Amino acid sequence: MRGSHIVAEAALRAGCRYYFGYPITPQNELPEYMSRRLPEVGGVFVQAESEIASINMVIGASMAGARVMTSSSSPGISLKQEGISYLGGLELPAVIVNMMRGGPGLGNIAPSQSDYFQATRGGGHGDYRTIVLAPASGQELCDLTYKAFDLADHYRTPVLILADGMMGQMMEPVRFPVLRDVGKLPRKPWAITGAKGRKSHFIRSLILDPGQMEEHNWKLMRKYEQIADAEVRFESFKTDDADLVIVAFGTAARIAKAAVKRARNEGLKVGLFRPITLWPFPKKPLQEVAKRVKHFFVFELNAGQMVEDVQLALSGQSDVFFYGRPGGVVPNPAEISRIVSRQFFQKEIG
Amino acid sequence: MRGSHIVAEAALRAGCRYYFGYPITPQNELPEYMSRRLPEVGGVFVQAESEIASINMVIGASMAGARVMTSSSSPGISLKQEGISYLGGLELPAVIVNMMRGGPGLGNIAPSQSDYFQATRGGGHGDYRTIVLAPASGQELCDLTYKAFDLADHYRTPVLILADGMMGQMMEPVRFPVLRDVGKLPRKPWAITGAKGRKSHFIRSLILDPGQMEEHNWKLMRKYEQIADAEVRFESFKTDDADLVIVAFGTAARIAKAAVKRARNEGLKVGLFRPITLWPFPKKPLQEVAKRVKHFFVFELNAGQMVEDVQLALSGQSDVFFYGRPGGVVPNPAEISRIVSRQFFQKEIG
Amino acid sequence: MKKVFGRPKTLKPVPYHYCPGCGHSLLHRIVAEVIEEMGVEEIAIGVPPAGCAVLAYNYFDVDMGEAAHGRGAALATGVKRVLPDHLVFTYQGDGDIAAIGTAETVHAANRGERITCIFVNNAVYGMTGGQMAPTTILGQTTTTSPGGRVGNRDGFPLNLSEMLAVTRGSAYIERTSVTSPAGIRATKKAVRKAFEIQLKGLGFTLVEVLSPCPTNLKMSPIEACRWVDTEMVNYFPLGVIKDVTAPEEGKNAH
Amino acid sequence: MKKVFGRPKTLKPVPYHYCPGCGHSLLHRIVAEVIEEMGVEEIAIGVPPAGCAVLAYNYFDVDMGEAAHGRGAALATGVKRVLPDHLVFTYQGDGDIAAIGTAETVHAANRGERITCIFVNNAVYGMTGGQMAPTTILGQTTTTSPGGRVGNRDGFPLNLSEMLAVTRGSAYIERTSVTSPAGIRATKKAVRKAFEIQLKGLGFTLVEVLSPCPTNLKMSPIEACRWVDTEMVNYFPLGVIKDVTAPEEGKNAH
Amino acid sequence: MKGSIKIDSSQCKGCAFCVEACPNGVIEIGAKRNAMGYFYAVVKKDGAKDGKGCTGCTLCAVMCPEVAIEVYREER
Amino acid sequence: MKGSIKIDSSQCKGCAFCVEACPNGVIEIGAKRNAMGYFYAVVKKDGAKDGKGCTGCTLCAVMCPEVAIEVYREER
Amino acid sequence: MLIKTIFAGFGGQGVLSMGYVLAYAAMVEGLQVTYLPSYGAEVRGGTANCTVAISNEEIASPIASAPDNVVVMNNPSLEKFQHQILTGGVMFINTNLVESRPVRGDIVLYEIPCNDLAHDLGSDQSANMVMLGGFIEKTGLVKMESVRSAIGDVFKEKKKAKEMNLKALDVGFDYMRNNGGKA
Amino acid sequence: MLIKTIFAGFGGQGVLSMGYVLAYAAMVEGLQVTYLPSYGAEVRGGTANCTVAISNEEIASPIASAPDNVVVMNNPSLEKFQHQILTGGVMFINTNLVESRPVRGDIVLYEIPCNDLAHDLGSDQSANMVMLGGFIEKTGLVKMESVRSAIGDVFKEKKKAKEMNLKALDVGFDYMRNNGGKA
Ligand SMILES: Cc1ncc(C[n+]2csc(CCOP(=O)(O)OP(=O)(O)O)c2C)c(N)n1
Ligand SMILES: Cc1ncc(C[n+]2csc(CCOP(=O)(O)OP(=O)(O)O)c2C)c(N)n1
Ligand code: SF4
Ligand code: SF4
Ligand code: SF4
Ligand code: SF4
Repeated sequence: MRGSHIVAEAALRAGCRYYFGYPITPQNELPEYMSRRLPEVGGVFVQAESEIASINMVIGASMAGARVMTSSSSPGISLKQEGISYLGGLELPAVIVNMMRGGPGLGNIAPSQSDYFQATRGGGHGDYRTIVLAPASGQELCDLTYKAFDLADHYRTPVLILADGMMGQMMEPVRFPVLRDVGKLPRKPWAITGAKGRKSHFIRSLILDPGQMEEHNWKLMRKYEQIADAEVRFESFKTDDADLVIVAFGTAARIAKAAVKRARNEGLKVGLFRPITLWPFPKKPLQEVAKRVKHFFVFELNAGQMVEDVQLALSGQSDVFFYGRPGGVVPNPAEISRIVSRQFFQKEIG
Repeated sequence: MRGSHIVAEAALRAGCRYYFGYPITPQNELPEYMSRRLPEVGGVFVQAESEIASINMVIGASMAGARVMTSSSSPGISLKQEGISYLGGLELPAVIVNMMRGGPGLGNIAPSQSDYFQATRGGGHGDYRTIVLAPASGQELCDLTYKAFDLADHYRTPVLILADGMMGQMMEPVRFPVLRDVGKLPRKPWAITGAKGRKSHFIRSLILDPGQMEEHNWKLMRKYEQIADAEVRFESFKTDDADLVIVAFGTAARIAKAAVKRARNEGLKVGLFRPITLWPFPKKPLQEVAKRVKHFFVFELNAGQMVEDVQLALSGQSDVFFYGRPGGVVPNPAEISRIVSRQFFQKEIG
Repeated sequence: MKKVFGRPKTLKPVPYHYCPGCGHSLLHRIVAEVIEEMGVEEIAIGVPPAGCAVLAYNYFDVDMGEAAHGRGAALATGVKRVLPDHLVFTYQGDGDIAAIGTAETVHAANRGERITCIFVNNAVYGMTGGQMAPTTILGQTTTTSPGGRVGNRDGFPLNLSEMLAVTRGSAYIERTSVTSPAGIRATKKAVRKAFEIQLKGLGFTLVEVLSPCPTNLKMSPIEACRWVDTEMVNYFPLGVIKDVTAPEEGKNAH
Repeated sequence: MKKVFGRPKTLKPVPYHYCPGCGHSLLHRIVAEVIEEMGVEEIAIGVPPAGCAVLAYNYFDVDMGEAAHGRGAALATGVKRVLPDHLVFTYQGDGDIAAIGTAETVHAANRGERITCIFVNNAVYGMTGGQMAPTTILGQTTTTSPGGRVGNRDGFPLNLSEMLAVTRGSAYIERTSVTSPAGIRATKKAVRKAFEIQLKGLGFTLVEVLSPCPTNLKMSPIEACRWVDTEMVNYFPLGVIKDVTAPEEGKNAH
Repeated sequence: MKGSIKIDSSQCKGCAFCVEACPNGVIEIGAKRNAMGYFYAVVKKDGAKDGKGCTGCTLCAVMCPEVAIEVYREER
Repeated sequence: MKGSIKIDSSQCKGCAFCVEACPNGVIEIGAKRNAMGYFYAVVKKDGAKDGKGCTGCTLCAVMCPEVAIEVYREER
Repeated sequence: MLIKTIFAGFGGQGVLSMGYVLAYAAMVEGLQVTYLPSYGAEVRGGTANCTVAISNEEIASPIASAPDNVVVMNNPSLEKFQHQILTGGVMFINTNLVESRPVRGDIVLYEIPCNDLAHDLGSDQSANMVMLGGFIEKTGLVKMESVRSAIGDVFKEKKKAKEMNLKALDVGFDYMRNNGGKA
Repeated sequence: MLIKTIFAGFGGQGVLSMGYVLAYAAMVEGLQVTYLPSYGAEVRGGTANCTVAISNEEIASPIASAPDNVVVMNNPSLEKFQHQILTGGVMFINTNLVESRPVRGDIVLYEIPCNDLAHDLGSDQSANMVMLGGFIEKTGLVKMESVRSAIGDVFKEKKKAKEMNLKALDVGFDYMRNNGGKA
C-alpha cells in the first residue's frame, strides 16, 4: 500500500469517519482513498471548495464530537493556519496531514521538510502548539496516524502528521491495527450535539477579558507541558558508542540511517537520533545522548530548521553541524556518509 | 496622531500608493486613513473581500512595480501566510503590518505579542524569511515604516511591521520624514509592466526541477545572510554596567524601560536590550552584551517565544529567565521591576 | 389578564450588548421564537459569526459553536454531516457571509447542504466600526468609503441571495426586513419555512434580513429603519427569491 | 503558395506540455492570436493559474505573473490598479476559478474590475490527476467521486458564469467551446470582445470555454470533444450570458 | 379589547420603536436615564391622546429589540 | 482552390482532430511514432478519397492543438 | 513629572475627544504625551475610556494602572476606576449621571453637573467639554490657552462644533472656579 | 541483498504497473520492499518512472540514485538513466520504441521488442508485462509464481486484463529465454 493509502486506512481504523479536504499533489491518493472507503463504512467524504473550507468543516465536525481528518501539502497547509489556530484555541481534537513539498510559493512537488518551523512553532497566530508526528516508514505512517486520533481526543488538541511526497507515494508492506468500534470511543461531553437532557452549551475562542484570555493561555501552556512530559517519542540508533550522532527525521532519517550503516562499515562510530515527535521535541533524550557525544550532525531536507531545536536542547554543550538540501533533492546515503567522514577527518573525531 | 495613522502616513511619504486590506480590529484606523488619503495623492485604496484577496492584490501590485502595503491583525495575518510565502518565493517587495491581538483563535483585541514565532519563523510553508521590524514608539512606527519600503525594494523581500493594538491606538507626537517623489524611486526592471521595448518576461515561484529549486532556495538563503549581516537593529539601554539585562521588544520594551529606571532608582544595576529587528535577530550584539552580563530576563506579552532566540544567541553561556503575560494583560512597570528585584534577591545578583 | 407577549424561553434572560435599535436584537428574538414554537431546542445547533453577533451564544439557549470570520457555512457543514438529523443554522452579518465567506456560502448552497443561514444585512461592518460592506449601497458613506461608495472603484452592492439562487443546491431563499411589525412577521415566517425545509432535507436555505445599524449609519434607530425601507430596498428588493416547494412558476422569482 | 495559417508570433515556438487533444493548447493559440491581431502585445499582462496551465508563461510571449491557486482575479486586480491602461487577463481552470477562487472572482466581477478572466472549464481537476471539479457533471466519475457525482452530497455542477452575471460590475460574460472549428471561431470572437470591453473600461469580462480533458475523462481526444458537446452543454449552455453593450433586451441573457 | 404592558426600564435602550409602533400612542420616552444611561420608555401618565389606551395589540413588544415589554390582555 | 499543408511531425501528438476536421479526408494518423512516442498525423499518400485534395481551408490547422500544421493556399 | 489621567463614560459621551483635546493641548505646549483610547467597536454598548499621559520626559507606558486623575461620566466608570486611582489622586464626577460616590476616602473629589450646564448652553453634546473646562481649572495640567488652540485644530472643519466646545469649556472652567466643585 | 530497479517510459506505457507488480511479487515472497513512483500529474506529458527496492533487511531509502537495473521503454528514459546505472548494472530495452543505445560499455544490455510481441498477442497495452516477463527471466529477482499471483491480486477485478497480462508475462519470459535478448 502506498503511504497516502496507509494513512487513510489507519485513520479509518482509528475510528475516523469524516474527511474534509481539497486536492493538492502529492497527497491526492489520500482523499481519493477516503472518497471510496468512507461511504463503505458509513462515513462521510467531502471534497471542499478550498483548504480553508476544509479546515473549518473539520472544526465543525470536531465540535460535533466526531473523529475527523484533513490532509494537504505545504501551500494548502499555509491556508489552514487560521483554522489550526482556532482548533488550538478552541481545544478541539483533529488530525491534519501535511505531505510536504518544496517551497516557498508554488515551489514543486518533490519531497521536502521545509515546513518544520510552521508545524512546530505554530504558523498561525497566538500561543498554541500542535503535536507533530514525523513518521519515517510505512508502518510508522500507520501506527502514528492511528495513535494521532487518540492523542488528539485525549488532549483535545490538533495533531499534525508531518510527512512528505516520498513518504506519501512510497509503498511498503504494513500490518494494520484493529478496527476501532466507533460506538465505543470515549464520550465527549463538551461536544455540541443538541441540548437534549442537559443544559445548552457553547464552544468559542473569543475571550474578551484579557485576564481570562491569559488564564486560558496558561491553561493551554500547562496542557502543552503535560504533553511535553508524556508524549515525547524518538528513535536512538547506535548512539551508545557513537563519536558523532546524526539528528534527522522522516525521509531524511531513512537516508541518514543507511549512511550510519555505511559509516560503521568504514569503521566510523556514527549513530542516529531520530525525533518522532517534532513537537514536543525530544529535548531530554537528546541531552542524554549529548552526555556521551560531543559531535552532532543535523541533516534536513530544508535550509536549516530543526537544527534550532537541536541547538536549543544542547545549548552550546556540543558542537552542531548542519547539512541541508532544500528544494526537493533527496540525496543518497553515500552523500551523507561522505560528509560524515569529512567531519571525522576535519574535526579529528574518534 | 495615533499609531495606525502614523504608519499610514509614513507609508505614503515613503512612496506607497497602493493599499489593499480588510478590516479587523485593532488596526482599522490604518485602512480608514488610507481610504481618505490615498486618492488625494493619486493612489489607490481597495477594501478587498478578505485578507487572502488583499495579500494577492499586493502580490499583483508588487509585480507591477509599485510600492504597496497591506495591514491586518493576528487572525487575518494567519490567512495571509500562503501569500507571504509566495512573496518570499517570488522575491517581491511588500510591506505588511500586523497589529497583534490576543490569540489563538478569535481571542481578543488587547495588545499581545504572540505572533512572534509566526513572524520570525515564517508561518507559511517553505524556507523563506521576512524582515520583521518591531517599533516601540510613535516616532519609530513612522521611521521603521518609512524604512521598510526601502528595505523591501532593496532586498526584494516582504517586510513585516510587528506592532500591537496599543501601539496602533496610542497617540504620540511624531516628526515625519520628507515625501518621496514616486517618480524618482529606483526602477524595477524585473517588474511586469508590458513587454514594450524589451522581451517579455515572467515572474513565478513554480520551479519544477528540484535542483533548480534548491539553487533558488540557497540563493534566498544567501540573501537572508546578507540581510542578517547588514540590517540588524537594536537598542541597548544602560547595559554597560548592568548585572541583569531585560530583553524585550515593542510594547513590552516600553514597560521594561520604565522598570529599568525604577530598578536603577532602587540601586539595582539593570539594563534593557531591545531588538528592533526581530528577524534578523540581533544575535551578535546580544552576545556582546553577554560577555559582560550573566543574567538575562526576557519579558514578552506571550507565553514565551522570543526567549528561544535569546537562548539560541546565548547558547547556555548566560542564565535566561522568562516572564510572560499572554492574552492581552499589559502589566505595569512596577510589576516588572518587582520581579526584577526578586531575581536579584533569589540569584544573589550584584 | 393573560400574558400575550413575553420573552421566549430559548432566549436566555440576559441583556443584549447590542446598540439601541439594533436589528440583531430583534432577529435574535425572532429566531428564538421560531425554535421554541417548532419545539426544536434539543436538536438546534447555532453557529455565530465574527461580527456584532459574535456573542450570540450568550443569548440563544441552544448548543452553539463559534465560527471564524466568514466560515459559518463550512463549520455548519461539518456539524451537519456528523449530525444529519439536527437543525443547524448559521447567523452571519453581510461582511461575514458575503465578503470573506463568499466561497464557503456559495459552495454550501451548491452542495445543497441542509443548513439554514440567517444573513443579517445591515449594509455595513458593525463590529469593526462602520467600514464598507459588500452590501453598502452606492453613495453611502462609511469609514472606508469616506466620499460615498463608488461601484466601479469600491464594488457595487452585492446581491448574494440572488447569486445563491443560481446554484442548483439552494432550496429556499427569501429576503425580509425587521423594520416594522409586518417585516418582523414576514421574517419569522421565512425563518420557520427555512427551518422546515431544512428538516425535510430539501437543500440549502437562507433568509436575508435587512436590518438597521443606527450606530454606524449615524442615525436614530427610527431613521435607520426608514433608511432601510426607502434606500436599501432599492438594491435589495424584499420577497421570496427561490423556493423549490412553490408551484412551478414561483420557484425562482428572479 | 501563400501561408494562410501559422503560429501566431505571441505564442513562443515551444512545444506544449499538455496532453494530446487538450483544450488548453487550442485556447492558448486563440488568445495569442487575438493579442496579435489587436496589436496589444506590449500592454498585455497575463496571469496564469495553478492548474495544468501553470506553465502558460512558457508559451505566451507577453509579460506574465503567476498567481497562487485561485487568486488570479485578486492578483490581476493588483496589477490593473497599478497599470490601468494595460490589458490584464487571467487564465484559470474550473477548480482554480470556481472552487478555491470563488470569492476572488465574484468580488473582482462585483467591483467591475477591468480585467478579463479566461475560464477553462474542463469539468475536472486536470493537473492534480482527475479529481472532481465544481463543474463536474452529475453522474460523472472522477477520482474523488468514484461512484459518479451526486448533487446533494458532492455538490451540483456550478454555473459560475451565470452567478457572476448577477453582479452589477460584470460587463460581458460568454460561454463557448473549443471542440469544433465553429466553437473555436466563437471563442476567438468572445475573447476579442472581452478584451475590447476591458480596454473601453466598461467592467469585468469573462469568457468561459468548455474544453476537453481527454486524459482525465479517460477518452480519446475526439470522444472527449463529443462528450463536451453532448453532455457538458446540458449543464453549461453555450452563448452570451451578459453583455452590457448589447441592445437592452440582450443585456442579461439569463 | 383591554390590555396593558409592562416595560422593564432597566433593559430599555430608548430606541423609541415601541413609541412609533403603538397605534394608540400609549408610550413615550421618559426624561429619566436608567443605569445603562438611556432615557427609557414609559407608559404615558395621561393615557393616549384619544383616550383609547392600550388594547394589548402587542405591536410595541413585537418591535422592542430588547424584549423589554411584556403584554397582557383581558381574557374574554 | 488549391492548397497544401505542412504537418510538423515532431510536434504532433496524434489527437486526430485534424483528421476529423478535414472536409476532404486528406489527413490520417500514420503508423510511425515520433520522438515523443506519438503516432503522428500525415497527409495521405494517395490523396483524399474523392481525389479533391487539400483546398487550403485551414480547418485542420484551426483544430490542431499543437499548432503543428501550416496551411498554404494558391494565390489567385 | 508624569501625570496620567483616565477619562471614562458611555460610548456616546465624548470621553475620547475629551482626552484627545487634552493630549493635543499638551503637545501644543511641547510636552511628551501619549493618548491611548480603549478601542474595539468589537463589542458594542460598553463603556469607553481613554488614558492620557503627560510628562516632560519619555513616557514608558501609555497605560495607567494607577492613574493620577480619573474623570467619570457615568456610574459603571465610577465602579470600575475608583479602585485604581492613586492615593491622593483626583476624581471628577459628572453629577448628572453619576449617582453613587466612591467609597475611598483617600482621594480628592470634584463634582460638576456637566449635562445641565451643557443643556443650558443649548448644546447637549458639549457636556464633555464642560467637564474638560472644570478639569483644567482644578488640575492646571495645561494652560487654557493651549486647550483652546487644541479645540481650534481638532474641530477646524466643524465650525459650529468648535464654537460650542469653546463656550462649553469656559462654562466648565468658570463653574469650577466659582462653585469650587469640591464634594 | 539490496536490489534497486527503475522502470521508465512514457505516461501511458504502464511502467508504474510494471514496478508495482514486481514490488507486490516481492512482498508475496516476504521480502522487504519499497515502491516509489514518480508522482505528480502536476505536469502533464512528461515521462513516468518508478523505483522498486527489494531487500531482505530494512530499506533505508526508496530512491535509487545508482540503480542495479533499469528498464527503458522509450528514448528519453534511455538518455536520462544510462548515466545513473551502476557499473555492471543491467539495462532492459524495448527495441520497438528505443532506437539509440547507451554509450556506456560497463553495463549489461537486454533487448526485447515488447510492442511487437504484445501486438501479436492482440493486446497492445500489454507491452509492459511482456517486458516484465523478460526482466524476471534475466534477473530472477522474484519467482514467476510470485509475479503471477501478484498479477492475480492487482488485477483481480479486471478479469480480461488479468488474463492478457499473464499471457504477456509468459510471452516475454519465453522470448528472453529463447532469444537470449542480449544486445
Ligand atoms: C479573519 C478575520 N478577519 C477580520 C476580522 C474582523 N471582523 C470581525 S467582524 C467583521 C465584520 C463585521 O461585519 P458584518 O459581518 O457585516 O457583521 P455586523 O458586525 O455588521 O453584524 C470583521 C471584519 C476577524 N475577526 N477575522
Ligand atoms: C493552495 C493550493 N491548493 C491546491 C493546489 C493544487 N492544485 C493545483 S492545480 C489544482 C486544480 C487544477 O484544476 P483546474 O483548476 O480545473 O485546472 P486544470 O488543471 O483542469 O486545467 C489544484 C487543486 C495548489 N497548487 N495550491
Ligand atoms: S454596531 Fe450596528 S450592528 Fe452592531 S450592535 Fe450596534 S447597531 Fe447593531
Ligand atoms: S490533464 Fe487534461 S487539462 Fe491537463 S493537460 Fe492533460 S488533457 Fe489538458
Ligand atoms: S422598543 Fe423596547 S428598547 Fe426601544 S424604547 Fe421601547 S421599550 Fe425601550
Ligand atoms: S490536430 Fe495537430 S496534434 Fe492533432 S493529430 Fe493533427 S497534426 Fe497532430
